[in-house]
Amino acid sequence: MIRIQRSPIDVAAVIDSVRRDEAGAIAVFLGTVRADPDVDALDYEVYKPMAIRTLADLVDVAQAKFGVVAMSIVHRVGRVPVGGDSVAIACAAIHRAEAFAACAWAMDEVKRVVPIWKQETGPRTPRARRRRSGARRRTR
Amino acid sequence: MIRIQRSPIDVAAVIDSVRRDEAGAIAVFLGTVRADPDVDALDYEVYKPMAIRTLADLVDVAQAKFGVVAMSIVHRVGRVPVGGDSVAIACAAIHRAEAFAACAWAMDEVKRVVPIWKQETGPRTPRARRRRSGARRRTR
Amino acid sequence: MRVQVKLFASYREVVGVRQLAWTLRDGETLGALVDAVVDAYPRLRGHRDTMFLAVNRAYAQPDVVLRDGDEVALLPPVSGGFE
Amino acid sequence: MRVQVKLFASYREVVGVRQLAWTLRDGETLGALVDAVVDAYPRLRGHRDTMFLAVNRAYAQPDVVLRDGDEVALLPPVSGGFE
Repeated sequence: MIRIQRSPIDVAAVIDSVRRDEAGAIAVFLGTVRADPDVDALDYEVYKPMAIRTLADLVDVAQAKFGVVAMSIVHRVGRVPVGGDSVAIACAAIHRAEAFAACAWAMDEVKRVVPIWKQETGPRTPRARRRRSGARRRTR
Repeated sequence: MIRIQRSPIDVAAVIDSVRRDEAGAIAVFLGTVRADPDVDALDYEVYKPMAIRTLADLVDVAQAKFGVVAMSIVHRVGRVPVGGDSVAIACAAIHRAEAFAACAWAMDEVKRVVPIWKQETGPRTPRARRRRSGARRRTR
Repeated sequence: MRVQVKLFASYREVVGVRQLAWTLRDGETLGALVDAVVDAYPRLRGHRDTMFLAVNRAYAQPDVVLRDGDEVALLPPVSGGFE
Repeated sequence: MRVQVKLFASYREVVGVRQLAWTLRDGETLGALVDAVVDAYPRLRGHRDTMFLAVNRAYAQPDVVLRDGDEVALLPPVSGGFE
């Protein structure tokens, strides 16, 4: 499962999507928006067709490099509030070492190559950008 | 959340139990019973009061050693069928490196110190043990 | 020939639009296109060294020769994830 | 004094019961108790070197002095998890 979506991530569905009878180990990573006095939410912008493509390539490389059995990556975009999951990666492998290694590697790669950008939104954010982000959210 | 239970593990509940506003990263590990021609299920036996105690100690050490914000461990015991989750570990930290390191370390420790033993059950298992395990399950 | 130039995040804010239609000579490279866009929008100049480039949704190097209808993207350093 | 001796997994199968009540002299150590149990159930002897010991639900070394009412456990190497 590779998905870029504005709606909240269904973590159980992401995990279930990598379950395979031959896999004994599933490693999962969730990135969540941390509380900060200056941050109410993060606004994620994406170049979606390229992001989907780089995520698919990344899963292919993980399978070749770590021998993982299945990998799913879901990235949320738009406005994600504090406490919300912005990214979920699930990785199934025969043994746990590969599952952990592939999951950590995939998260590094997501931050390195997937065309997604974030901006903080909070009480000190210029009003113009808050208004624009709000409008984007309302029309979603 | 530290739990030893016979019922299936609610993975989403385990994850939700470690969510904290200050944590930006949650690493999760699931150990599942792998398919094998000789294995229908694994039977887990536990020394429960000591297992609970060693798991609690392990969480304390993880907090001191890796600075994790919260950690939950749930181990299923009794008969776990192929595809079932036998163990779930969730670990929240401020940054992802600590979350992954603590989660992998905790799984190693579970296998090293928590008094839980498993036995395979399958078509070639001696009938006496199959009957006993079945009876145990029915009376749960 | 004509290509579309997509702009994201800070580049979009600097230029003020999400997309530019750009006309260039046959055989021109991606690098030459970027130079022309930066000349037209000098506020992009400070970003030139950290800019990633893509053609048709894949990362590309400046020496790639463009073709009519290509979708070019100017990408600020990515910052997906959460921290 | 009396202690309870709990047996798990393969040890329980070898001995045939989950728990033994054992009487021993005051001041006796965990190691002496284990020697006595292994003498009484010789099929445990082959497991002596890989046996883990616990007193009152915590791992313990053989030189620990037991007290009346202690809960002793003889633990095969653990194999929790999944693989």
